[in-house]
Amino acid sequence: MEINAMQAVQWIEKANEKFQENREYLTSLDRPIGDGDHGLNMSRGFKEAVKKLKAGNYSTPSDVFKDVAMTLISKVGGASGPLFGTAFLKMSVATAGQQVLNETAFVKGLEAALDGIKQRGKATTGEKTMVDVWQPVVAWLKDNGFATASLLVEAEKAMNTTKDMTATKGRAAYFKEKSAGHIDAGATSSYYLFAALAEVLGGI
Amino acid sequence: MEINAMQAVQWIEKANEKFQENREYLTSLDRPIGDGDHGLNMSRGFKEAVKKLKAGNYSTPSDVFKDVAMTLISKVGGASGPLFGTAFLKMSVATAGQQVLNETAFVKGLEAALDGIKQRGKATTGEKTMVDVWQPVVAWLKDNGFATASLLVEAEKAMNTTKDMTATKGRAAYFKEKSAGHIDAGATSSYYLFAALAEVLGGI
Amino acid sequence: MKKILNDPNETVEDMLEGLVLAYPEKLQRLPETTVVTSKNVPVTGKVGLVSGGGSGHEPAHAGYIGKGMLDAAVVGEVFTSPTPDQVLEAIKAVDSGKGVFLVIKNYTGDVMNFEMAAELAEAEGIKVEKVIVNDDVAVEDSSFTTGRRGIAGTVFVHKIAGAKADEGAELSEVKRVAEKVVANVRSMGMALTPCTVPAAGKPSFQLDENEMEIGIGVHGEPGIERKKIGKAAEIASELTEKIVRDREFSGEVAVMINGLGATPEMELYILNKNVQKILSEKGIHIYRTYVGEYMTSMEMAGCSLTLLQLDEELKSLLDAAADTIAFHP
Amino acid sequence: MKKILNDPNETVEDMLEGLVLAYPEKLQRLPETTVVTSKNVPVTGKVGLVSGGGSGHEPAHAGYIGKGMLDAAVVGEVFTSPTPDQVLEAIKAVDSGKGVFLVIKNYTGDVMNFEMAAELAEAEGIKVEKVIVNDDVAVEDSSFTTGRRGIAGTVFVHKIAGAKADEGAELSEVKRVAEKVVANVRSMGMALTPCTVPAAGKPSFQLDENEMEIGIGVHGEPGIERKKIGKAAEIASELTEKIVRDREFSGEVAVMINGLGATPEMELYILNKNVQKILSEKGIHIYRTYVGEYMTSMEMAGCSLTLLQLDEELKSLLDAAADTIAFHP
Ligand SMILES: Nc1ncnc2c1ncn2[C@@H]1O[C@H](COP(=O)(O)OP(=O)(O)O)[C@@H](O)[C@H]1O
Ligand SMILES: Nc1ncnc2c1ncn2[C@@H]1O[C@H](COP(=O)(O)OP(=O)(O)O)[C@@H](O)[C@H]1O
Ligand SMILES: [Mg+2]
Ligand SMILES: [Mg+2]
Ligand SMILES: [Mg+2]
Ligand SMILES: [Mg+2]
Repeated sequence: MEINAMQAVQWIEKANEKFQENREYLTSLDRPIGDGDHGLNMSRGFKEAVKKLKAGNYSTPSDVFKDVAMTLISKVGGASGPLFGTAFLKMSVATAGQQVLNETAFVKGLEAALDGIKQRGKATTGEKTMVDVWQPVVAWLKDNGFATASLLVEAEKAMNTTKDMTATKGRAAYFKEKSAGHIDAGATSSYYLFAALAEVLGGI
Repeated sequence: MEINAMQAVQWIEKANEKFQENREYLTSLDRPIGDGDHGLNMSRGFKEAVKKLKAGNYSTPSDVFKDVAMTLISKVGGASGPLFGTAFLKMSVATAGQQVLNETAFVKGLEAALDGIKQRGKATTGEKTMVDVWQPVVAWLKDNGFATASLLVEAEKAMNTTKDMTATKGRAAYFKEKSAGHIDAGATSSYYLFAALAEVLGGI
Repeated sequence: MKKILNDPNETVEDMLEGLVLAYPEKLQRLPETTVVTSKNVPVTGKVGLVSGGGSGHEPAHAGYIGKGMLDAAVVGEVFTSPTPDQVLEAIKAVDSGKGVFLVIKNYTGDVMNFEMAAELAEAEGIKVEKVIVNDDVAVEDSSFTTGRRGIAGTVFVHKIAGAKADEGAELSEVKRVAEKVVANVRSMGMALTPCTVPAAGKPSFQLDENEMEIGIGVHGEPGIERKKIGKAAEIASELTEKIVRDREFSGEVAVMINGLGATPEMELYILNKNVQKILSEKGIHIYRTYVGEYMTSMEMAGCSLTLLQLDEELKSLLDAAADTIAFHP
Repeated sequence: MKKILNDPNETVEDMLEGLVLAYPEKLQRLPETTVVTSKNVPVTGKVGLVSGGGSGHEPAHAGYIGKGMLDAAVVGEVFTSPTPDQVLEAIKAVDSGKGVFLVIKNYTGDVMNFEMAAELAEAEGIKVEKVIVNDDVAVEDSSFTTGRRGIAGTVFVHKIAGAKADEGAELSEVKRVAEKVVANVRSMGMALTPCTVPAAGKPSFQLDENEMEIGIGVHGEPGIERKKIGKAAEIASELTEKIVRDREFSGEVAVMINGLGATPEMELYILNKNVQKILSEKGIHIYRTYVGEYMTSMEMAGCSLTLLQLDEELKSLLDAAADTIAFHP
């Protein structure tokens, strides 16, 4: 597996398709234990990111990630904006200068992204947030490489673990025990992000 | 037919019963072409009037009417308060000093009441108001005497004439042609007032 | 009915108690009445200003009590004119010998009850003058009918007559400027939902999910026309056109975008954007804009638009200092 | 969804245009941003005050811009924190060299976006301090969780920090009084109906005709507990008890009865009557009461109660002059 700028762009495009398609669904996840805007936030942000990428000309994945980061940071708002924005920013920094990312390099980028999310959100696993998808998925990728079918399975499994958790970070934390029984919205959008990655890599 | 203070009190008590029973109905008449409070206004006013009369000791109908007038004026508000209040006030003045009212005297009182309503409300017949009950009923009483069964019929007939009228006075006037098709609320409460009179006189 | 109430029949009593408890340094209630006055009535050398009407329109009218506006507000049952005895108490409380001016919204009930009170006050030797506000262009004016309703434009009458009285003007002068406002102010409203009189417990009318009513009053009365909800731009155009077709506006105007109760400020500002656009296309210059809840209809969703044609005198009276709970120049 | 809108996705843009058009002499929008500032920023010799958050809480926060309160408000999408670049624009616009103070409501999103902006501003050499408001006692506080939400008590932070800044105080002093308010303010809310984010088009939750939610936030989140609608007296007692159980109040307090959007003033005053009764039974003296819509949740019906424990310093800062659209001392 290797990933170049074009594939990085495709990844974001594919992710955007998913966020547009699942705008209502993501929003509905955010309603019972949040404020009902996660689908709106993600679809707004990725739509803008794709628009931005369309206008650009990229020679490294890092440049792609940087523009995605800046767009998400400046267009999403809420909790997910700075979190996904920081993720892509750290990914950009960690992969700077490389025209093509091999598995090791890309995993380094994803690890940096995960660290960024954890730092920005002051969250760790088990708090019913997107970290509960990012952490196991990145760990799994590091150990197993980019076997795309299994990546999808792992990401979905991780997403589902958030269902029974009691939230201690984000808006869902206000519902304490009552937050259990609902899948986390940000975990789900993180799942879509990895699903889009799997699809793009599967097409290689 | 003659009416003394006790019967005047009974009239108001009987009318109060009707306003309490038909509170919702009168209010519902006031909803499509008014502000939905006529039943509330009438039931509040007559309840207070009865309370006031219970505490008093009356030797003339005129004294009864005066206390009813003052209570309605100070407890009802809206359009119906000053109108019914003025009616009873004029009735009181026109019958002052007489312990017992014969037909002629009572009709004089009712005529004075009608004049009071018309003056206060600046309305005449055909404007879809309580005047459309008071005027024909008082005229009919003058011509035919207090034949109570027919009084009821006349009052009901008069009330029903308001249905097809287009209002030009009161809140219903704001609905212009659209006010047609609804019976007027104040005409209906005037009907109840005369119906109560018929019942009290019928018991003589 | 979803309301924060104790006994639905004690709504007005409870509200009055809560109101004067909130602003003890500004407001007082005359004992055993439904009259609220400013703390320092009567003001020597000043014409007293009294308004009022049914309750359910808060902050009208008690919110406009204070220096430069009203001296007293007489509070009736929900959507029901107060009674003459209460109005009389208000008149007596605010009269400093210079006379009392009544601002009455044009509803049969209000007019009759306030006029009866004026008669009683004059019998007691108090000079009383009045103005009847009828700004609502939804209803056609005609000498044979009740005439137009008074709605949010009334607040401009309070402000301008209040400012004039505050200058120490005579009763006739206060009346003159009040009548000038009435001649120059027009309003038009619309609703998205009905409201519920607490003691009745039921909404005043029904509206489908995609419907709105145009030409609504402030008592939960149905409107003049029912239609599909339009965009803010269409609503702005409909309200504005109806107003400017009734009376020509030019030069400088004051604009009030009044929320009827449930409509969020966000939507009022959106409507304001469209209204201002239309007015500026017509070459009408906006001197002042007031966006907020000034004359409500309990929890009705919807709004009204009011335009006031200004001249130099009205501008300076509009801008004169006032110290009230709900109107801030 | 019954709203006065143009494009539901352009709600915030339309609102901002309508807002600055309404008050051109008081407010301005920084070009191509969602930042609203007072007309005279930066004010020489004064710490700049910036707040903001998602929109849908109007009059918060732009309604608190003006002398003695905020210098700028950063406006996000409906119920969504604004982005760091926008906050940065606000910081840069209000900094006169004396530093900028951020008032942030405690939501993960707001905290992260404002903190990122603060980092960017510091990188540009601007001194930035902040306070995080967490007055909502519905949510338990704990060092392991996100902590409490910030709701209507934020308005007192704006007022008091704003008054201090207006005195020409240093950034550290502004921060000290802001933290003092946060330590002394507690709120609790309840809702009778949900609200609808325009772009989502659907209510945030469902409530039966006889149900209310206790412990509601201001973003249409469901509350902590659902129960049968109680009388105003019961609601007052429930909100007050929850607050005073969290923190002892004594001596003099300020009370805010804040409407969430659809609830008429009438009902807020009724609630106020009951709240004041409870407080006076507890021997707590009410120094000031504020009844109205200060921090809303669009067209949600319901209210929140806020208590602020006062001392001499807070009293004088609370009463200091302010010239804003929505807060009048
Ligand atoms: N502190 C945090 N750390 C990591 N992720 C978080 C944190 N807070 C919230 N999230 C994630 O953000 C998601 C909510 O995002 P979104 O709804 O867009 O923002 P907001 O909560 O501001 O409305 C949650 O579902 C959760 O996955
Ligand atoms: N000018 C008038 N003259 C005679 N009757 C009137 C007039 N205006 C209104 N009414 C009567 O009053 C009734 C309405 O009374 P009510 O609902 O109690 O008062 P309001 O209209 O103030 O709410 C109408 O149905 C009508 O019969
Ligand atoms: Mg959310
Ligand atoms: Mg009526
Ligand atoms: Mg009425
Ligand atoms: Mg949000």
